[in-house]
Amino acid sequence: MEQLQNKVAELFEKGTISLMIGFQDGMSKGAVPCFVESVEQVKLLIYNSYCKNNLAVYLHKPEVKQAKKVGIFGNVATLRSILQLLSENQFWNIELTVMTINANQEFILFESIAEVEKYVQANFPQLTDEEKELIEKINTMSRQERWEYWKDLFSTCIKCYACRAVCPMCYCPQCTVESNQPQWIKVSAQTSGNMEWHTMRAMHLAGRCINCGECGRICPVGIPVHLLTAKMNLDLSKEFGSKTGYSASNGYALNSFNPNDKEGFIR
Amino acid sequence: MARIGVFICHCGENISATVDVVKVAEVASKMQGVAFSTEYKYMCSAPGQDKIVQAIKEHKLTGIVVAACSPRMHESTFRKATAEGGINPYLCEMANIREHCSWVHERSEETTEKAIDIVRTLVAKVRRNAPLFPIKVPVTKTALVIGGGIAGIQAALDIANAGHKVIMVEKQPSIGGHMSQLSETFPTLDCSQCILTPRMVEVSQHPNITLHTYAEVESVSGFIGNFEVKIKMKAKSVDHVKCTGCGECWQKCPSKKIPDEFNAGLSNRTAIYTPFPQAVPNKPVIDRANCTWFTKGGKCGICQKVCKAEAIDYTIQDTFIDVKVGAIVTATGFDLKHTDFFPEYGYGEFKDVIDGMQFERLASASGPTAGVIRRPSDGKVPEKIVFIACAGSRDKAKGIEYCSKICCMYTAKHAMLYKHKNHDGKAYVFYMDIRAAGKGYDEFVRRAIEDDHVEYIRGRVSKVYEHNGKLIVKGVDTLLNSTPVDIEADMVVLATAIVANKDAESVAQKMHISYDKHHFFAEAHPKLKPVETNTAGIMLAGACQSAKDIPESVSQASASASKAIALFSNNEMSREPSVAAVNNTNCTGCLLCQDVCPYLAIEKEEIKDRAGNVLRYAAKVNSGLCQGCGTCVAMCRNKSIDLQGFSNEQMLGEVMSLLNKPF
Amino acid sequence: METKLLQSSDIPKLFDNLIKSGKVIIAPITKKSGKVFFERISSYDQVEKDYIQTQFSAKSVVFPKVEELFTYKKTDTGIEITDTLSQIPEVVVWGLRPCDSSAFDYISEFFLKENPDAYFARRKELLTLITISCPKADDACFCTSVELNPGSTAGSDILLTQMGNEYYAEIITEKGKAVVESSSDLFTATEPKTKDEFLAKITYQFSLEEIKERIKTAYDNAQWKHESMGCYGCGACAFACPTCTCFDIQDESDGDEGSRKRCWDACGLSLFTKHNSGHNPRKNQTERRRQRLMHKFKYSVENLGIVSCVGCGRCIRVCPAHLNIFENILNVTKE
Amino acid sequence: MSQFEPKIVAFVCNWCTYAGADLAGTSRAKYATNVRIIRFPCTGRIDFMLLMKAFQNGSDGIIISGCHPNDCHYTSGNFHARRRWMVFRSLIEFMGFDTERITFSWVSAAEGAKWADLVNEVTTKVRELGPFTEFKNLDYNSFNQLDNGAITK
Repeated sequence: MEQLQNKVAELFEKGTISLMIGFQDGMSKGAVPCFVESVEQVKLLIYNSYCKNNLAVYLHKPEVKQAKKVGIFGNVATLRSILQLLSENQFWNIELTVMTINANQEFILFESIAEVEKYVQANFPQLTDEEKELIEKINTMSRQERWEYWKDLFSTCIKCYACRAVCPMCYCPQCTVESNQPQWIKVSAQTSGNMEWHTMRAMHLAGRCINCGECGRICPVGIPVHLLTAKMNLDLSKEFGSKTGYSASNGYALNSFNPNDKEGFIR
Repeated sequence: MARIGVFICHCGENISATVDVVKVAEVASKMQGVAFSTEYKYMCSAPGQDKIVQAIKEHKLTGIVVAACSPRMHESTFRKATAEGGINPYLCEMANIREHCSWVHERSEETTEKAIDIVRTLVAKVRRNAPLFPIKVPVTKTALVIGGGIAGIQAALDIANAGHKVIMVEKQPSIGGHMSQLSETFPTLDCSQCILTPRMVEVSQHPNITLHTYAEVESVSGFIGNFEVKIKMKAKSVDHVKCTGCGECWQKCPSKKIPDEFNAGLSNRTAIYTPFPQAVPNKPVIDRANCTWFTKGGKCGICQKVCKAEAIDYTIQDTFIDVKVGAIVTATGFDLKHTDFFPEYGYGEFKDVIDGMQFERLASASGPTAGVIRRPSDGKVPEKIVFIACAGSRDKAKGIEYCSKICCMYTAKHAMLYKHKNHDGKAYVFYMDIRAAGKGYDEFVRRAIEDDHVEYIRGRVSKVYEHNGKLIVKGVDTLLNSTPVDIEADMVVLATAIVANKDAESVAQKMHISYDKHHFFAEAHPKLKPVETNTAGIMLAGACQSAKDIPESVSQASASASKAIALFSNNEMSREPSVAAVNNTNCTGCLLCQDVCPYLAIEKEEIKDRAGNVLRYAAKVNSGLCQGCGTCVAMCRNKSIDLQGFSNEQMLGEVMSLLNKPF
Repeated sequence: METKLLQSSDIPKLFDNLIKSGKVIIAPITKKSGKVFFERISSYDQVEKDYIQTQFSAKSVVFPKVEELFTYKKTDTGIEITDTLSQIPEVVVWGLRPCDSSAFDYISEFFLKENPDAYFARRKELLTLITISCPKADDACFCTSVELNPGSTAGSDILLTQMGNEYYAEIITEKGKAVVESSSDLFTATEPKTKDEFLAKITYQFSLEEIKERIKTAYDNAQWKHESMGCYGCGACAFACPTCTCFDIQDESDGDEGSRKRCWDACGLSLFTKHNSGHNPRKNQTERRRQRLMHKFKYSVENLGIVSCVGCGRCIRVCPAHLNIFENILNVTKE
Repeated sequence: MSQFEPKIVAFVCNWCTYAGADLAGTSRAKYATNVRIIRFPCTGRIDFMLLMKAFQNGSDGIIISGCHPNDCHYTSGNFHARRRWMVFRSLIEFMGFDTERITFSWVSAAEGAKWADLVNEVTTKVRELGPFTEFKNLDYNSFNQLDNGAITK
């Protein structure tokens, strides 16, 4: 922790960064995202097992973009988000300084994006056991059971769009649910529209989602929405070898094709 | 508020026999946005079209739905009528109630209901149609011709003679292509060089043609009317401005053992060389891979010493030039299958098993044997020659299913030429079928068989092997109950398959045109657009598209030229407005759409504030390149791209209108 | 105020009686996600008994997430409008917490004070609240800071407090009395009791008077930015909140037919204040979060005389960024 | 009771399947009346959202059809579409959607007969599956009430 604070202080002093995104102590849940704007605030920065939020989502904030030179601290999921977003031509107007703490609790300050890539590739995560188990559980249900399962969950969705708000990959200035010419998805929160929303979101994230699981973790009504994109990613990596957030020049499985892609389902 | 006119066509009885057209018109009149609806016997007739024109004026219509046949049939007819009525033609759509309804169903309520639904979807679409205007794109009136064979030459001359500039790029040191290697041509047996070389000279002297030999296209960008092409000028090592073409250099060159490509490897050439005596330009280049100066680090230098014009310059480097052209004719030609592709025929092992092109050189007066047909092994005149047609072609096992098209004819020609030069010699042809469909072609083959007594044997050759200095050809005659036929031959000529150039794939990728699995370039439509490619403004000529003989190559070249000339006949061209457009206020600038565009029509646009600072990036569709497939539209997450004529609003409107009512 | 006793084993009978009398019962149930929500139930078996707080408040019974105000349809003769007001049934909410019931006082003020809202009024009129006081609390609960407690009777028609196998019932209103009378055999009379030992203990505490005073000058406090930067702008807090009343009117139509709907909205969402021109007077999340907090502790006091926070802690529990309203409000009111 | 007649919406590309359906017409092939065609320039243009809207708004079955691989008028639209379909199909399957109701196919401009067969087969299959009510009933809870949080009688 001290190393983190000292390094960040040094970066501020050298002028390498003018804003640092990290974590600070929170009253009830251990760690709250924290925005450090000067050397004086550096002592707020902490690191502990509660630091799970994917901070990459904050890189889209106008206040952050204005800072231009931004330091960000995060786990592998955050690093993957950064790489994926770089491959999507975001961040052209900010200079990123990326930091992490590895599995051995060692602090790492990356000198370049290439180093981030190397680190991510060496520590490329799989889905968690819990996620795999849930997906398996859903896969082994009968079709009707699956339908009822999701129906029950989606009926509670209030379309707060928190899943979208925490997602680093959801950065459209205007989401399709907000477009009303034409109105693709009804504004009111009813099950069918909720299901449409989640189907759409999963499709838009298929092959782009970096499996941080934030959307599922934070859903105020407890829908495991992250399973949808995780399942999509499993399919895409199986069929097309797609790996999201693997490099800053990553290919997107759904804007490319192979003439020999399997098509058993087409008659 | 929309004021749509709906016009239901009876199509004689083609529609009205199974669809209750009166009911359709009546129901349509109550549809949302419909101000007028009627039915008529023949909407496409002059009085039918006039009904549209009148109704637009009378009812102040803002959109038209014609429920009749397929839009593929009459869309343009009714759009013209709509324009005549005084509103934008793209406000008219057709509801297909004939091909998709009346012709495929019996007369029933369901059929009428379906016709009503079809009309309803199109009314819903037209309610959301916007006026569209053809896209105007300026045209650079210069054509690029890639390849200086007979196809490229013909295309270049046609375009140049029409008064437009042409840039020709040829990768060899001389233009002329494969045709310059041929001896005589079927079916007239006129000398190939005699008819070709005047054309070559014409190209080099034409005021409208700029010729770049020993050059290759490096990259192509831009779009129809506005291509930007980078051309790589390979280092010739000879300053062609100074060079007089005297020939002193190649006569003195000590590296004399390089297989001569022009003679299909049957003779040798020097390292500094002109490919053949009638070459255009008739000035040498240095083949650096085989020149002692380059391979041994500055030793030799004889050519430089003997050159009185001081044209030899070893320091010349590859250079690049950028040109702007409006149209491109691709005439990159073909290749022959060679080497050990035919181990069963001993090719590559026995010197006297040769391919058709080698035979051409042996038969040519300008060839290594001055036109006397001699065996490459010992120089003897062969007494028996076996010609094997379909060597590789039409052979699935060899991976070439197609017919190489010209082999039947040139094999007959070869046999005939041999017989004309050696009256006592025997010529045998093993064939599968004789394909001689062409003016004077069948007569030509018959002449070979009947007048020149070439022996045609229908069957395949299983093996060729050497025995006592003879080539034993083992085949069967399938017309005689598959009787085995063994021939002791002095020479075997394989009519090997015509294949795409080995760099065809990379050329296609540079040009962004598609190609088939054999790497022949793909035409835009096999029947109706045989010379265009899917990339507007790029045309095909000659054997780069498929195996072709000379007259076919020449006609395709002229066809390509006419496409270019037609394009150049206007200062700007007009394109269908059904293209994609970006709403750049919502675009995220992720540019993932760039990769799905088959036409590279999506560019990165800077969005700036008034002071000129870049605020963000967005995608931008180049409407000159876009062909309107809409693949980018469906993949854009926040619907920042839309396709005019098939917009999100229109398509969703169609779906919704269809389902929210009784089906 | 009458006080009675109700045996735990008699509750199913009470439910049966209520349902038989045509009332709709809304009670906490556990969904497949493992979270507890208020939903319509058909028997007491479905009801969740062990919960600190439902995920969302009970406000949706009077202020549904989507209220269809009317539907219209074009017919051959004209336009047909269906009024949905007559569709509102009598509702009993079971098992909400004292903080939630007290929130009804605030939202009633909001909807009924000036230009009373017909839909809300009708729903409120037909509503009975049977509250259960809190036996447990967690570290998000701070009702005592807003002058409530785990046994407050504010807003409830009946307040039940579990004491072993029986429930101590405080019958607060006439509506409450009506419930008891309709099942009079299940309720036995008892003397008023003290509930304290059966109530949860609340850890966190601030002085509301101090906060109310200090927040008057907090608008320009530089600390707002630091407290709000982490806000994702999702609006989950407002949807979970028992006193947030923002809504948006949506017309959903397909040409000839459609409906007008009142849907929940939230001041934390960037679209909430965005103008059609693209201009947004609350440009950053900092301003939007400040609006929410200032409204709870300052603007609602100015407008309606009530602090519109009941300390239920839902916004703290649902916040994806772990922002804590209790902590935020303290930080921005510091000197 | 009369036989259930399903509503089937066909999303087809202009160049192959639309033309194939035209050919079915010119060759007077007879097929079920249940299908309604919506014309797109290319299968690459077919947004999965439209498929979703079709189901949501009461379509009992969907046909999506375009050019065979390598035949795309725009060279690659169908290849992109194929990947998207694969993902979409897998997603809705995971969500418990009845994928029997959605048929993907390649029908070329020459395959008028295949088009007629396809429509007949899909109509028969969907007729057997019965009306697609799952999606329509989504908004109703077990009390058959509109599930919008508003309590009604």
